[in-house]
Amino acid sequence: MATSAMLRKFFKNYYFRRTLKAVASIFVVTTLTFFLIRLMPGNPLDIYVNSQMQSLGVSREEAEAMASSIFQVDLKRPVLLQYTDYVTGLLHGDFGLSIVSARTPVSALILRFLPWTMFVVSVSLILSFTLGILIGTLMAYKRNTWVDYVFTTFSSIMTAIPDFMVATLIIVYFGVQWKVFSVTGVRGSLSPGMVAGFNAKFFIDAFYHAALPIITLVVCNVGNWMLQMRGSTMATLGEDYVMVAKARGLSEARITTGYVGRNAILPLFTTLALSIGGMFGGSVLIETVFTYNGIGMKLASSLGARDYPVMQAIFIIITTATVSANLFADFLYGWLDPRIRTEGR
Amino acid sequence: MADTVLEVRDLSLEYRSRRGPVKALRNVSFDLYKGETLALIGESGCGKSTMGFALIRLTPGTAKITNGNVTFVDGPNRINLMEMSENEIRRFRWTDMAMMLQAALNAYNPLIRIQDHFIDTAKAHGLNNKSEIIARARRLLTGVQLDADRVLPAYPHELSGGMRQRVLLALGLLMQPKIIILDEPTTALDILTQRSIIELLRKLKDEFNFTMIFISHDLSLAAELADRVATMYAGQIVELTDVFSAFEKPRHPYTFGLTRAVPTLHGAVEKLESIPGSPPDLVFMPSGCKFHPRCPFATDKCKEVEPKLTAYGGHQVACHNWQQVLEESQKAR
Amino acid sequence: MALLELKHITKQFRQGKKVVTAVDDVNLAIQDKEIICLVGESGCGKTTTGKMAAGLLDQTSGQILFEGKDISKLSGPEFMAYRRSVQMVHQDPFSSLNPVRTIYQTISAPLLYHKFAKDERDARRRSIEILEMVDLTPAEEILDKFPHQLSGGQRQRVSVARALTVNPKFIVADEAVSMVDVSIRASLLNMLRRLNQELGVSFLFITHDLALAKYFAWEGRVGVMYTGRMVELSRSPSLIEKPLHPYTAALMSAIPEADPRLTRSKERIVLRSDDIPSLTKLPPGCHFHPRCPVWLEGKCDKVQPILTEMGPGHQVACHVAFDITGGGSKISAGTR
Amino acid sequence: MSYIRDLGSGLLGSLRIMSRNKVGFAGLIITMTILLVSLLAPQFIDLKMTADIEKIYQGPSAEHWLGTDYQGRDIFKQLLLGGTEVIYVAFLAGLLGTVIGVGLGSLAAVLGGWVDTIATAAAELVITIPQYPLLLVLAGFIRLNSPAGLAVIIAAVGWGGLMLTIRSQVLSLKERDYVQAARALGLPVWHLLLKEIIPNMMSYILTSLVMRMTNAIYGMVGLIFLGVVPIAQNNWGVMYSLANRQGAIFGVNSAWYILAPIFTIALFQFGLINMNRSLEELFNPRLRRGE
Repeated sequence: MATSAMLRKFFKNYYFRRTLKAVASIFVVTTLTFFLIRLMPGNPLDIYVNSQMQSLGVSREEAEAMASSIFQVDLKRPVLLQYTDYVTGLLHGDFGLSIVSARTPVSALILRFLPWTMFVVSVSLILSFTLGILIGTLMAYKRNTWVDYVFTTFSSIMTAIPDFMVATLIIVYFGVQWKVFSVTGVRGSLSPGMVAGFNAKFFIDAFYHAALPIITLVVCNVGNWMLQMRGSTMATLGEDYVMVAKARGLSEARITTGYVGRNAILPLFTTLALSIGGMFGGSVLIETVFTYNGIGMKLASSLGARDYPVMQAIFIIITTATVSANLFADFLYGWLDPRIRTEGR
Repeated sequence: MADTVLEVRDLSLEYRSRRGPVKALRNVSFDLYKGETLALIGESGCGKSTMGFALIRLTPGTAKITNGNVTFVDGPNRINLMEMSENEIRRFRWTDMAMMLQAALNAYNPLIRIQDHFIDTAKAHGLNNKSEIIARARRLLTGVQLDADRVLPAYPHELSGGMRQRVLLALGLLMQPKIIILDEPTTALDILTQRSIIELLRKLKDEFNFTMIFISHDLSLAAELADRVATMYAGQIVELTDVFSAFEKPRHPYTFGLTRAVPTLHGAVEKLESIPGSPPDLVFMPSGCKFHPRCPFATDKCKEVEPKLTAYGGHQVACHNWQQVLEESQKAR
Repeated sequence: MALLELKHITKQFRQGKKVVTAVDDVNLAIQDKEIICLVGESGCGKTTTGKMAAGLLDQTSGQILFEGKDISKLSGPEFMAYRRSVQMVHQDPFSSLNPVRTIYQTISAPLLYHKFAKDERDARRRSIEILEMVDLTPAEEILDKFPHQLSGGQRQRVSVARALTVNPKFIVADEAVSMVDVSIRASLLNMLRRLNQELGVSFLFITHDLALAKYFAWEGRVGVMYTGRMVELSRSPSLIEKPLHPYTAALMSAIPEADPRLTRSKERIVLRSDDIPSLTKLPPGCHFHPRCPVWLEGKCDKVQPILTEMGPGHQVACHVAFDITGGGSKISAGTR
Repeated sequence: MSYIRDLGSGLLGSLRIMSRNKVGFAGLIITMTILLVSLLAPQFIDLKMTADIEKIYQGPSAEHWLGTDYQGRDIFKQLLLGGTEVIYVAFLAGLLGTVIGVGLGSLAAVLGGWVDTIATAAAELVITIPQYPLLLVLAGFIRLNSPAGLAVIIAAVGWGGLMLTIRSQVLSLKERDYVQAARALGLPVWHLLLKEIIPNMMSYILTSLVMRMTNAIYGMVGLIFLGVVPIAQNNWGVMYSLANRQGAIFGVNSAWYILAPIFTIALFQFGLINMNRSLEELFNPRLRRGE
């Protein structure tokens, strides 16, 4: 009896339901990609089979056999079973084989490229969020002064230029025209001959190569955070409890951090999660511009080469990362806001 | 006459606006007596809430105090609030004079517990012993008829409106201020809750001996609680007198008009009268007496010369034709 | 036959997983040209009742009869006629008018749609007439303004004017003057009373202020609601002078009055508890018994009292009032 | 005649209102200029620009204002001609996305029930999937061959957020007193939606339209850059992409070839974003000053 009550409580729990929703959306996305690849007219599988038949002059049977091994589907099995095979494969981290780098498992490719992008995206996110909050607060406190105007102008210009074009501009001006850095030197994610290891030399080199994508992402995203924080802080400053806190004689520092700051940041967490997806998206183009060896550039190149298994896997991975980040941000939000935390108490 | 605890002289305040300065307070002068309850009444936009803020030099948004002095009299000490440094005034607030805002419902930081509000306040005024603060908070919460064990660890959203109002009173008494300013203390509350807050205010006042200013648009609250009533109109006090004279022998046509606009429950059914027109635009005000466009007693003089608040005995009024108003008000009774 | 009759009206809302009964078995018949005031504190169900009467909210159970016919069984055109006959004026002057539409657009839309005006020119002429009916002058100028350019009192007048466009027989006024400045409240009330006298419009006037109810509905009736139930319903003078329900008496004794001598000499009824019961956790029997100073143990906490006629046109739902024949000597607070 | 005069004075009045916000009006002028030039340019400028090997990568001169590209063709002329398609895709994608978002959002809020449940679940799914990667993968799976197709795909991946916001706004607006009053007056549902509810969301819808247009430009240029969209015609995105591929970044004179489309796109987006402020003035009477 007690166990069933506890179970019921657990299933009604906000966090549990939220997690369930996240898992469900990952599931739907993977399912959709499967059917997109397998069943749509003119789908990648058929295209691959046809191209093999034409270029290699093999029979349909043989071409389909090749496709089977690459796409990890047994074309002779009914579609539904193919689907369950596919899902089982995914659960075991089996994404099939790359078409271009023949016989290389896609999972190996992902393991090789993903960490670099994760590194860039997470550092940029933390940097731009923190900077944006600090500057946004400053703007709200100094509203309608030159500080405010300078940063507002900056962010409205930055929103007008797509991030990968900012990347191009950085290369053109800082790399080529003013020669601040060596354009060829920063390419890739590590210098040639650098061995990964837990030492300062490695970390410095990694940072050196990641610096440009990070700078670009930060410069392009910080404006958005600034404006959001500015708006949110201004709204909070108008709240009664801030006025009451002043009347209570609290120090300016305590009010700014504990009363205004904390309340103003909260709504930003809801957009924080969504921006992670945007950053992954941006990294595809930015990594290509900088030829930084991350998963974004891998996605771009597999797109160009129509390497479907790789595209599909990277997409699923990026989606999973984004959904998890979303989930994390939601939990963080719930943990920070007692109005949600104590719900149902 | 009783001792003065607060002297307000020529207090003026302006809000910046695109259309020009909004003159929310214009040369307001009055004395607050020790232990009394003064009610500030008037319609929205007459400057009564602004006055509450200005008295503790807390200017919201684009407001700026342009003129005047507020002097706090503490025994032999006279302290001019306008000459205090930021840090001094910060410490003055809540220890000597506590101003409680209209929206008790929204007076708390939603992210921290009620006990943290007590601790924050006490720490800001130099009390650092946490257990002592909590013990004091407990006593005060019990004093406002709340269960301290339940309230202290609660988050603001977990309390009802009436409870929040009570907690605010307890919080207000934390530093035992000499003066308490209450802005619309019962406005959003239900009648029975309002009643218990009124009774509570009476009880606390007996117990703690503070002086009270309360701001309300509700005349009946003034009739119930106040010793003296100050009527405000267009950023000025236009009448200031004891509560019985204010209701029974009003000398300003605006006060007179207000008393005739409100029905009573017990008593005869009389036809209510409105005051025609609406309050003036505080950016472009009429000439002369600011009330003259709405005043049935207005003469040519009223259009030209603004009357000053003048004392006739203990009754202060700013009206050229106060005798006629008084006569008319006696006739209407 | 009553103009509008609410029969055993109940409204339940879902609040998360709980079901909340906002209005519990309310009966009310509004006669032609009648003024009824509904009084009560927040959460007592008076606004919900008003919305159901205005046809803006469906009842969970019970019947609403308009001129004797069940409105759920009306044909299309009949329903439209009912819809037009019953209008509502809301409380908040700042949200009762569409901020992006001019007063003319607001007033003319129903005139043109229901063919009360044949063209724009006619609609304009008619709009001016209606605005003048609610004492909004100069009407010509007001027509082309946006709501934000008007004062709170003016906006409430426009709301009334908008209701008048379709020649209603009945207006639900939900706290229609409570957010308007005191000094102009009286003229609004007087205007509404004039509409009642001159156009014969019935009013269901919802307010938390008993003094206002007394003033507005002296010739009509007052109903007092508590936690979704009607606890007392009577002709106004009888209810104001001799309240029979302890809750009504408590309300009347609690209200501060705009007369210092009167308000300070009032006898106060002290309730046993200040806690307003939550609608999700209502006490058994009479909902008021945990606070009631004169409750009868074993009866009030067990049996739910039914609204019963105690005097001419005076109904009350209270065991104690029923026991003390002749009513409220024990419970009504003295006026002086 | 009088109708034309009314229309004229209405336009003038609108212009006057819009010119109150200076930055916004500047944005409006920038956008309109780029729009006009892009529309008219094909009428006056020869589409066939032959390569001239003698003039590869020249800097700006009187003859070639912004220099020449890797085939010696005039860059400025390419800019003038290259706007139509970008603007077309941006506008179509923006409009489609907005129509889907507003339409589905209002429908879900008004109808409720299973329509609401399904539409909301779909929108929530769409916003959790990272937009740009989805766009890339879709563009990779589905062979695109027309700008309109591109616009449709761009619109299809990015309506979720708008739908959810519109839904919650409509849900809240329809409980507003004035909508309730209009309902009581027996005004029909289309009146409630089109006259009472949607006008109150106009400034939000406009902002979202502009956002959607800039996103579409981003998406389109990015896809061209990655070589996923086989669009042969000359446009700003193709210029940027070609310039990258030809290594125009690395020269001092050749940089003009890559900078020109970047700054044009930036200018257009800057114009769009700021124009929005002026349009808001037009749709929100409370913002109008001096009243």
